[in-house]
Amino acid sequence: MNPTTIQEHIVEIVSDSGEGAQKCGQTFGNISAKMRNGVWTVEIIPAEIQPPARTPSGASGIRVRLGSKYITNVGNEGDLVVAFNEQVLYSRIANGAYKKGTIVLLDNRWATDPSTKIQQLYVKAVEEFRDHGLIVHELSIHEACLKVVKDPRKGKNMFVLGMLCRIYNRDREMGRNEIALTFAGKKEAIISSNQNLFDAGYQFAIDQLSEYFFDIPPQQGMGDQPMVVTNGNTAVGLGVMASGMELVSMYPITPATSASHYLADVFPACGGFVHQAEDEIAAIAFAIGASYAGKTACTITSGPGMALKTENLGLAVMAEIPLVIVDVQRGGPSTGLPTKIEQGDLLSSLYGMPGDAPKVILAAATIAECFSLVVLARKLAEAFRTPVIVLTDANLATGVQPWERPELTRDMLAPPLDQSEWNPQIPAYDWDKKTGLSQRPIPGMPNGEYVLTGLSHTKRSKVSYEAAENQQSTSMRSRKLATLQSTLTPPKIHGGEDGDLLVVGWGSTFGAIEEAVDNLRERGNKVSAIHLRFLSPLEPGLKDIFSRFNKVMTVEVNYSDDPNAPMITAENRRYAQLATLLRVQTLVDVDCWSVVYGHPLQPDLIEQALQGHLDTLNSATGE
Amino acid sequence: MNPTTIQEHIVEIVSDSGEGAQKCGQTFGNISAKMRNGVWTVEIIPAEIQPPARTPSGASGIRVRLGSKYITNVGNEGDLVVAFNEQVLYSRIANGAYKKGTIVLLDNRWATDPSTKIQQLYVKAVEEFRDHGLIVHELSIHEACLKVVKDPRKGKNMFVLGMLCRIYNRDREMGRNEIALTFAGKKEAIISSNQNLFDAGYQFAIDQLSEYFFDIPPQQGMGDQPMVVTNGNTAVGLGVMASGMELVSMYPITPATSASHYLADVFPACGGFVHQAEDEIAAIAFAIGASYAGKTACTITSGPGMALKTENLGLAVMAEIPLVIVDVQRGGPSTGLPTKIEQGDLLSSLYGMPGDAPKVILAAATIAECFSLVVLARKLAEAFRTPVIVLTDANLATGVQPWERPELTRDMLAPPLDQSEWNPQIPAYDWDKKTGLSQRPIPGMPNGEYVLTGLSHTKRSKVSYEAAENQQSTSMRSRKLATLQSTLTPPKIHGGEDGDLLVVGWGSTFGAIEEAVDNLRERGNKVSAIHLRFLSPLEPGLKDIFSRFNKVMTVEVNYSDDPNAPMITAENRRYAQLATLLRVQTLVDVDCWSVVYGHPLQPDLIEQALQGHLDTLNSATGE
Amino acid sequence: MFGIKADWSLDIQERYFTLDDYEGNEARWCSGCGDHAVLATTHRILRDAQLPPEKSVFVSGIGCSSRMPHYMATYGLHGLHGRALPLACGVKSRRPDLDVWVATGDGDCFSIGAGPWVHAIRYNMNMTVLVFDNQIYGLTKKQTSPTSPINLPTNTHPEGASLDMLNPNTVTLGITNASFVAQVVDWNPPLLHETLKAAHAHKGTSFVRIIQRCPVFVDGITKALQEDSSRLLLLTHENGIPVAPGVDRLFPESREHDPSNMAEALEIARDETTKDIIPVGLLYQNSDIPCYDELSSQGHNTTDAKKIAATHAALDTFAI
Amino acid sequence: MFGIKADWSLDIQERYFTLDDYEGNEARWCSGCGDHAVLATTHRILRDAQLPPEKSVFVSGIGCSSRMPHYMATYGLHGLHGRALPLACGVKSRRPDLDVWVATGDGDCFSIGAGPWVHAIRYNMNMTVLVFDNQIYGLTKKQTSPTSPINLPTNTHPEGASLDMLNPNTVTLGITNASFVAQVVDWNPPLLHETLKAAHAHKGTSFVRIIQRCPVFVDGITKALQEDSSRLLLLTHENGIPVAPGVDRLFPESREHDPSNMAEALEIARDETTKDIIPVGLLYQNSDIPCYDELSSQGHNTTDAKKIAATHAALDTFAI
Ligand SMILES: Cc1ncc(C[n+]2csc(CCOP(=O)(O)OP(=O)(O)O)c2C)c(N)n1
Ligand SMILES: Cc1ncc(C[n+]2csc(CCOP(=O)(O)OP(=O)(O)O)c2C)c(N)n1
Ligand code: SF4
Ligand code: SF4
Ligand SMILES: [Mg+2]
Ligand SMILES: [Mg+2]
Repeated sequence: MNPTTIQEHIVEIVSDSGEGAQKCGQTFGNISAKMRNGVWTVEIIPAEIQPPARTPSGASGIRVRLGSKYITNVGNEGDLVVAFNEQVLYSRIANGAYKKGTIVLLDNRWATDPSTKIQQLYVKAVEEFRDHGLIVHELSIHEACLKVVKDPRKGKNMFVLGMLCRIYNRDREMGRNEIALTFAGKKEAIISSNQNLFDAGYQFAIDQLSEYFFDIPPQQGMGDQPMVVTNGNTAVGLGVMASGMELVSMYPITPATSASHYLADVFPACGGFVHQAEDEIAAIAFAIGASYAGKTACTITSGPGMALKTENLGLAVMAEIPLVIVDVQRGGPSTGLPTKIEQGDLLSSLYGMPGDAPKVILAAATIAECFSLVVLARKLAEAFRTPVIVLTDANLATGVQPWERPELTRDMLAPPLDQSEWNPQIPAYDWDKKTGLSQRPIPGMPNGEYVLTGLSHTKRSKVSYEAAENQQSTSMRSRKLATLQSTLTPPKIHGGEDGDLLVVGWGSTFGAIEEAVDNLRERGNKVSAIHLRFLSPLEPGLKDIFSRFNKVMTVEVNYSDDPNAPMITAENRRYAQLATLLRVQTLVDVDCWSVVYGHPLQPDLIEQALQGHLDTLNSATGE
Repeated sequence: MNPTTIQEHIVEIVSDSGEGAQKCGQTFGNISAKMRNGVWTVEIIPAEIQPPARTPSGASGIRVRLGSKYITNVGNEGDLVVAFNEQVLYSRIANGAYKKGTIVLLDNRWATDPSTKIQQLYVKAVEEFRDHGLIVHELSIHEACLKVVKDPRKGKNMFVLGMLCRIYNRDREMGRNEIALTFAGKKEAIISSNQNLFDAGYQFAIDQLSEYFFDIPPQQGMGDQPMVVTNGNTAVGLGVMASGMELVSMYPITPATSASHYLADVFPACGGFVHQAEDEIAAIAFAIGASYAGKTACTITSGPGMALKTENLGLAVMAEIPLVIVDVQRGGPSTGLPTKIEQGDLLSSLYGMPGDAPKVILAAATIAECFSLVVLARKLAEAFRTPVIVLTDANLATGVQPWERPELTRDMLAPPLDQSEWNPQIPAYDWDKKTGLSQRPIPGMPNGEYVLTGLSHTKRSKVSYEAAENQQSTSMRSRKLATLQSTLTPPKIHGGEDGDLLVVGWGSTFGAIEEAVDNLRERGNKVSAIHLRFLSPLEPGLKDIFSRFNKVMTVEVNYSDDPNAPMITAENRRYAQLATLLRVQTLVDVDCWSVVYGHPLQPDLIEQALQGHLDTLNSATGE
Repeated sequence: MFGIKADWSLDIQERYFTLDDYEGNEARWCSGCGDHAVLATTHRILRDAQLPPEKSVFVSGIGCSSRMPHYMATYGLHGLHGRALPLACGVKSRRPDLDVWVATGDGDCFSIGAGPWVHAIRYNMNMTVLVFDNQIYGLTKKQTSPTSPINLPTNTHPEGASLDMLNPNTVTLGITNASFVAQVVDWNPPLLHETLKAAHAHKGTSFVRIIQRCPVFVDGITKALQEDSSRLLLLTHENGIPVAPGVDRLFPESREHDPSNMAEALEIARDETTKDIIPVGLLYQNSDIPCYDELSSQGHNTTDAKKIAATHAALDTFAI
Repeated sequence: MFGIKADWSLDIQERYFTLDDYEGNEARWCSGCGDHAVLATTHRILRDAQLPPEKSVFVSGIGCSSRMPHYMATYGLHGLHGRALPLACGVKSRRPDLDVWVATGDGDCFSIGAGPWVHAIRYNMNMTVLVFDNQIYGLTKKQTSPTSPINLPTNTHPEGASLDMLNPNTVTLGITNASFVAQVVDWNPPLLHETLKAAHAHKGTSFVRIIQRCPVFVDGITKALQEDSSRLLLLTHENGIPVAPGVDRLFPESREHDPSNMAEALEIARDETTKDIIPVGLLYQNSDIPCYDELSSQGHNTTDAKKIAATHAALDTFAI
């Protein structure tokens, strides 16, 4: 029988923590990527470190979205889920992860559990799932594994991988090889045992699930260019290495830390060092020290850490110290939702420091940009003598995607430490009046001696409280942003050049917004989207673009007042963060739709919201 | 001979530090206030603690502006200055403190100094001053003092006080009494010696300066209501006492510290305590702890301290802890200009915390408001269960003015600590869906036990990462601001209800802006002004008011890009801070004029700037 | 011990509290985590003291151990990473009637919280500070803490922690005004109970470093101690932590140590760094050191009339 | 001492440096301020060592004393209040070739900087730390500092400081990896010179607490010491700070102390708190403690080719 060709599927594997569902999904994702499918995987992580088994709150696992197109986000409801027990599905259902018709492949071992309570729970759950519209298949997965290994708790995941590879018509040999790669370095017996489980799972699916046999053709137009598969935090780590920075100074904080974990492993190979400081303040101060001494450094953190770095960030702005700050945004305010996604740090990055503290702010829209923007950030930091904040978020941090393997070039790297003689005629801040730019002496350069200070200072870095000096130095620091903006080009419009509705986004919502826009366009709506990477300075040409649409709105994962809520008026409505910025700069009545649900925005949620706005727009114009 | 009646004068006394010029000016100000003049005094403080004598950078002294009207600011150039040496005048001249025709009464002792270098410097300076248009009188002040006391370094200031009291026709007895009050507690001999110096000075002016004999009639319509004379920081301290708060938790920082110094002296008398913490982070955390325990506390700081408090401020917002934060703004960014004025912390107060952190922000426009807004802040903090930031600045902090003595009432004070039994049916955050308001249990209340947390939480303060819970709690925290706004009335318009130009201000520029507007109106311009005390939420009705003017602009002491500067375009111009806010909320093209000169805005500087905008406006409309 | 405290029985109805009255949400620490033992002991100490639950406040920072307030049925303040101590000091500052406890971790207290640690010891406010020292960052999943043993592989130091572990006791003892410094392991319930009880009874800041099991990330560290208890040195003294009969048999090594002897306390504390001999018991106690809360709470009962009068007096000095 | 260091003479023209080459802007401290003495001594030490001015970096926080970098003609980093140490550690981290000094005050280091203080001592990076301890906040005009004597009236404690002064030396000595702890007074130039010289020569973090005159705000504190030098205890030892002939006569009290003896160092340091006997000299030195900069600077000279190769290798592991 030939497989049914489908365009994409969303697959989940859900289990208790420690059962290897994540490794199963990652391997499945890698195989699919090698088969040139578009892939996005994201882990499902329980809130506790060791959650109790068989409980909704303990749901641990992975979602893999794969398709014939380039996949940029986690998608809507799942199509097929493999569950190691029934309880963990409850929380996924509560999160809206499934729809009527989602196929559930459930291990039926609990039906015959020695505990009658467990048996009852199992039976009840299966009923409820079916009532919910899920298509539940009770399968003897555990039993089948037992035929291959003694303890299926270790290994069931590879059995499931086999099942999935058959269901999605993956190359069987490639699957076996991927297992060998995954367990590289382990004993031969372990590898072959897992491969046997894989084979058994593959056969199991042929025997018992023949109705599910799909094929997802390779992504069109995707050539042979080399790809890598990573999450966003790893991409940040790779970006740090490729940029030639030598120091990451950090303090652990979720969801940023894994970038530093990764670097701690690999950074020394290119001469880099990860400094775990005693707190975030010391971490950024340490980085500033290194940058001052000529080795532009990077600090990686998240919300509460950003809050603590506020004062030092102001120093770096004032003293024009190049510095790269990666903020992996999480839910706020305060400790908030440490593992969840939010785009809540835009305004605090921009305006967080007392006084006037202009700096460059970039936001990564994709995992590949987690790499490339870090490389860019180091360059901008040095060229514009400024801290550069790179905003990513929990969605990018943990999402995994294949992306084009970057070509590494020498000009990505920091130039060698300049220790040549400085011309003492040139002041330490030899601001170019027009651009605000200047070159700077580095300790070790003879005749370049100057004293960096956070006090108001002259171009020779002498403390000065004179009105004219302060006005000038403040202008020069601001001017640099205008200069940078003058080198940028307007953002590309996704969709028509004019129309009814323009959606403006930034950060990790990129893929979901474009997907929603594409769907609406397919249904004949005149919707377009732009997505900003530069938030400070803003990309140019926005007002002009906005003028070509009846309505402009942002879609963001942060808080805005619902205009229809009690007490909220046009006068007091608090807007989403990018919308706030755009209103200041363009005076266009930029509306917004934003939520703080803590999870990545699903394309269909966006689609609904946009449809709502389109409907109002159409009824207003009498259509 | 009768004195010439004048409407107002600006008088300066300038000396080396330690010569008592400030005490002289303060006493002169007090006498004038008692004679029911409008008065504003501000100290001239050198940057160093012990600056070298006879140097421009060592200029220490005081400016007293007194008049027949209510005086709200430091004014423009001085009318008359008494200088203890010639060198200190250089820095005042450089600061634009004098004009052609300013009367300089200069101690001529340096003309006969043993050092010929000093003699030469003196002669050269007098020449330069005259070239500059100053009317210099070389007077034997030192010599005259020597006839009364052995060491005129101690006491010359009271001699000068006598001179000034005669020149401005102050009540002589009142002057002698004021000296007695100033030296209250000192030995009788000290008091009488100073009074003798005063008398000698008085006579000296009669003998040698009879051409300068002025009278400044009392402020019209000013009845007999009791007044106090203080600077803004003292007013903050008095406000803390009157509000019934019991704890100020602080860390020293200029220019905020003197408020805490004052409180350290007097607070214990009303049962209060000033805690000097180890740093600003511990200071606010300590205050949050006390507030959580039912005793709403206050923390007082300035820019760098605000930066450090960022994370804890986010906690207070998240956990809805009442708290009063007084930010005495100084020049930024970073360490900036520690003793100088700026209105640079509005946006960081509003947007400084990662995530969505709405809170109340008030700004004092006058010294009296430094008192009343602190009292209001405690009430709002408790009623709206939120931190309240009160913004003042270095200008208010050190400016001295008579203000109406407040009536103290019991309802200004915090209610007694509630330790009654809590109804356990009521959750710790029993948010009213419409208003976002809730009442809260206080430790010690039986059955009220709950755990405050900075994590996302349900109304029972249980940690929750659920989408709906986070959306709700975030909305409720935002809703409170809308609720507060609904209780406010639109700002009063100073000037006509419509016209060509509306100036919007906030904070200590109040008096200077209105003075400039009044001058322009007198010359027939259709200019009006509004001044905001509530910055978050914004006062209502702004859009409506703005619509009645051809142009709206803010005048602020913070940075904005000059629209005519190189590289600056309409698209990238960075606006002054209030202008930024108003643009977001009203979409009116609010322009701004702002500078970071570090000193209080002089009315004539504002007038010039406004005139410039009026000219453009008129030429644009073809007038 | 089981009676109602006299001053309480005056104002409120007589109440008798059981363990239930102190138990909050179900504890969500890993199984085998030492935090469970400390929690259970704390419940018992409050029950034994019959403290009304509304009068105790548990303050914490951020970390696994800082979840403790959620597991108490008292008031709680689950604050910010590193800020448990200043928050707790603030709670106590104007509310001397409240019974204040602090739960903090080795990262929370010794790394990001090092400044507050030094100064809270100086303030010596009346509170009980429990440092859950698992020698690792638990909540954020296995990063090096200041007390991680050198060479311990962690996620931030895959090749092993690079610094010798910080000795918290030598630092604490070096801080002027340190008034109660004890150390205990979580896995000996009677000794843990007696230690926390003594800490709670002490007037001033009682600093207790609890060597705590984290089987998930650093199982080996405490297992080695459990297996070779000769590395532990039990401190005995009539003024020390009472050692119940039988408990001493679990500690092959012991030493008589007078907790008023600072020089000896320092020497014993230092041996942990230089000789890997880990003291268990009361290192130092001095009950005569003034408590800052006695100062900070002065006037907390001032009447409105007096407040207004004092403010008037203050205004008078500026009257014209 | 006056020669050009061999490694420098290889790369650059032979230069001879005079005091001028190290003197920056005119110092703007008050007259009689002890900071002047420290500055002059530092100029001399650099001159004597003939260090090229461009190779030294003076890092400071905020305070009167933290203005020091402006008065040097070397590179300088006048940072933020309390952050001198992490800034300095960062400077050193990847530039082991730079000669790093830190100027900090008692407020800057022991109050807001207490966390960094504890951890910088632990890192033991190769730098010279001068704590200008005038026992008061100078720059902000007379607020209590952690080392202010109890009962000292200040602007924040008009009735007198309320806490016993913090003893910086007992804390520093209690921090694992402390490698050089000395104390000196600013008004004895030869001893100050020898102390700073020894500190500068030490490999690791040299912590020098300088008891410093602030005649403007707390004239009495140091005047009392100058008048009654019997409260000072001069520490002598062949491995200690060399005491020039004549200097010892200014110190009526002295004690032989081996700086390798930690227990004795602790005892001597504690006597400052308990007996008001203020030690002057080298309390402790251990040159065998590893320096973190040796670790943090590893690979600082890695070639571009190697960096690219390593990044490629990293990418390879994710290649599909
Ligand atoms: C300002 C800030 N920085 C970092 C974090 C992340 N964080 C949470 S807990 C923790 C360390 C936990 O270690 P420890 O204090 O030893 O407690 P444990 O979990 O081991 O009990 C860190 C780094 C945070 N929440 N806030
Ligand atoms: C974050 C921050 N808080 C407070 C201040 C204000 N401040 C400047 S210096 C100083 C204390 C100075 O005392 P110390 O460190 O002892 O130095 P000294 O002036 O006595 O040399 C303070 C509180 C500041 N600049 N930054
Ligand atoms: S990770 Fe460790 S410290 Fe945290 S709960 Fe689990 S066992 Fe306890
Ligand atoms: S105030 Fe004191 S410490 Fe500061 S410069 Fe003057 S004397 Fe020195
Ligand atoms: Mg820990
Ligand atoms: Mg000091």
